[in-house]
Amino acid sequence: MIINLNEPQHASPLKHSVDEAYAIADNQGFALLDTPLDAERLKGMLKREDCGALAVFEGWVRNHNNDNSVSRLTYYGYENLAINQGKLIIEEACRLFDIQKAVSIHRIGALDIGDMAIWVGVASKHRYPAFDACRWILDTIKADIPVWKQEYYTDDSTLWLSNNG
Amino acid sequence: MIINLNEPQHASPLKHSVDEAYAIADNQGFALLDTPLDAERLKGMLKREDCGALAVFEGWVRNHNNDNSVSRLTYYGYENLAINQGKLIIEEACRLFDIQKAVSIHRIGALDIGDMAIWVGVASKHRYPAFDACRWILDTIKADIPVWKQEYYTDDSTLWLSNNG
Amino acid sequence: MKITVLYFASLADRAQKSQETIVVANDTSIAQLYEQLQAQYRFNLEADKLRVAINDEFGEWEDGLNDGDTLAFIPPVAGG
Amino acid sequence: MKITVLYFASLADRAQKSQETIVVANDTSIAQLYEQLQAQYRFNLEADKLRVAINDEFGEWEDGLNDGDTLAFIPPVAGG
Repeated sequence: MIINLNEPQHASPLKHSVDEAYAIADNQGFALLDTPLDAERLKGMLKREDCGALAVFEGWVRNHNNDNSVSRLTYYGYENLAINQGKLIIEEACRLFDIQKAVSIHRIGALDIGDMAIWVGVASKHRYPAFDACRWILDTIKADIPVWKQEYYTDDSTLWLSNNG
Repeated sequence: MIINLNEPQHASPLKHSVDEAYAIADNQGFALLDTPLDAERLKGMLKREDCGALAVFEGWVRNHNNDNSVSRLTYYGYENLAINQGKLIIEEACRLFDIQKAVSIHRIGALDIGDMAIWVGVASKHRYPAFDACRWILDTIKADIPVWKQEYYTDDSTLWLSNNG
Repeated sequence: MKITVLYFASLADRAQKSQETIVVANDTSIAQLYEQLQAQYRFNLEADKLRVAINDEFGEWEDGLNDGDTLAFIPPVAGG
Repeated sequence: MKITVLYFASLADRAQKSQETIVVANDTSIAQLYEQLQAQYRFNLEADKLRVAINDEFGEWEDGLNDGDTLAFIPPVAGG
């Protein structure tokens, strides 16, 4: 973890509109969005008559991280790389698991406790590949997608977090 | 699988109202319902500020089962036993996994292709227990909850299905 | 003693009813009762394919029956 | 050659900017460029903690740079 000494000078807002971001997620598998995530809209992309199983993961902002009381946080993303790498991750998931379709979207910007930061959904004929692929996609996004999290604590301090300790 | 020779003479409709069924699912973990499942209402039971992870499974009616084209199906349930056994399953899941809350509901009655037959949701602090518990609850419901499925095929034949072959 | 018996799935098809109340001798075992009902309704499920529930909770075939009990034979389930 | 460099997270904090275009000698390696920028902006992340992206795709530190490339140093990520 890295202490943030200065006010952020971070990358510009997202290049794509909300509708464009949902279309990219639908067509390529992954996008970033800077508005609240619409779980029902995302789930609608996965409705298929040949699928009996949908596994979904939602990541929410918790009020604690380790021993610190989190009041809010901000996610930043490198949009073009995130979309490109997300496409590769979803393609790989479709090769590794017996699934029909997978979609994920990550929110960036300022989030409050309880807000949804990530949604991952996988539709498949049978249940185990949906579970397995959903978990794999989430783990791989957490390892590889260029998104950064700055947490603000109740004592007004902030930190840049890392998924790798 | 058992061939259904006669018109069914099955158990009476559910004893609980829709609102009662959702309240039982919220308070005890499991209920049966004979109306379309409201995923957002169920998810709302799992929102907690100390949880960062939600894993959800939805089971949908597929247009195929093995080699047969399914046109529709009917689920029947033994409501009192289902609620009692469901409560035990959810209690056991909370003992086995590091989760905060789990809720599931199974629909009964006549369903069409694409309809949601089961919803399972688990909220936890961290992601892996949510995935593990969601899968375990689904597997245990499929093994132990007294719900029966009669499939109607495109050639007008019907079968009683079994999860155990 | 009076026992209410519930029928589900293919058992309800064969019995042409979802429940009935019957009077049986006081020392009747669950297995004896199923044997009798299977003969009466030509149930095509053998006892070893069924579980039993007593008063809305899963029980064992060896459990004793009491006057007023509700007994169900549970065919292989197919939820989820 | 002209290289556009993108900065994220703590690197953007230290550089006080999210991107800039710089002119470097034609045979400059990515590692040499980071060393130079790290000295200039006092980046507190060593190169072995960073990944690199070239033209919006992950690349390798050993990849060559070409005029007009967009280069990003990727701090440890924290999505999900």
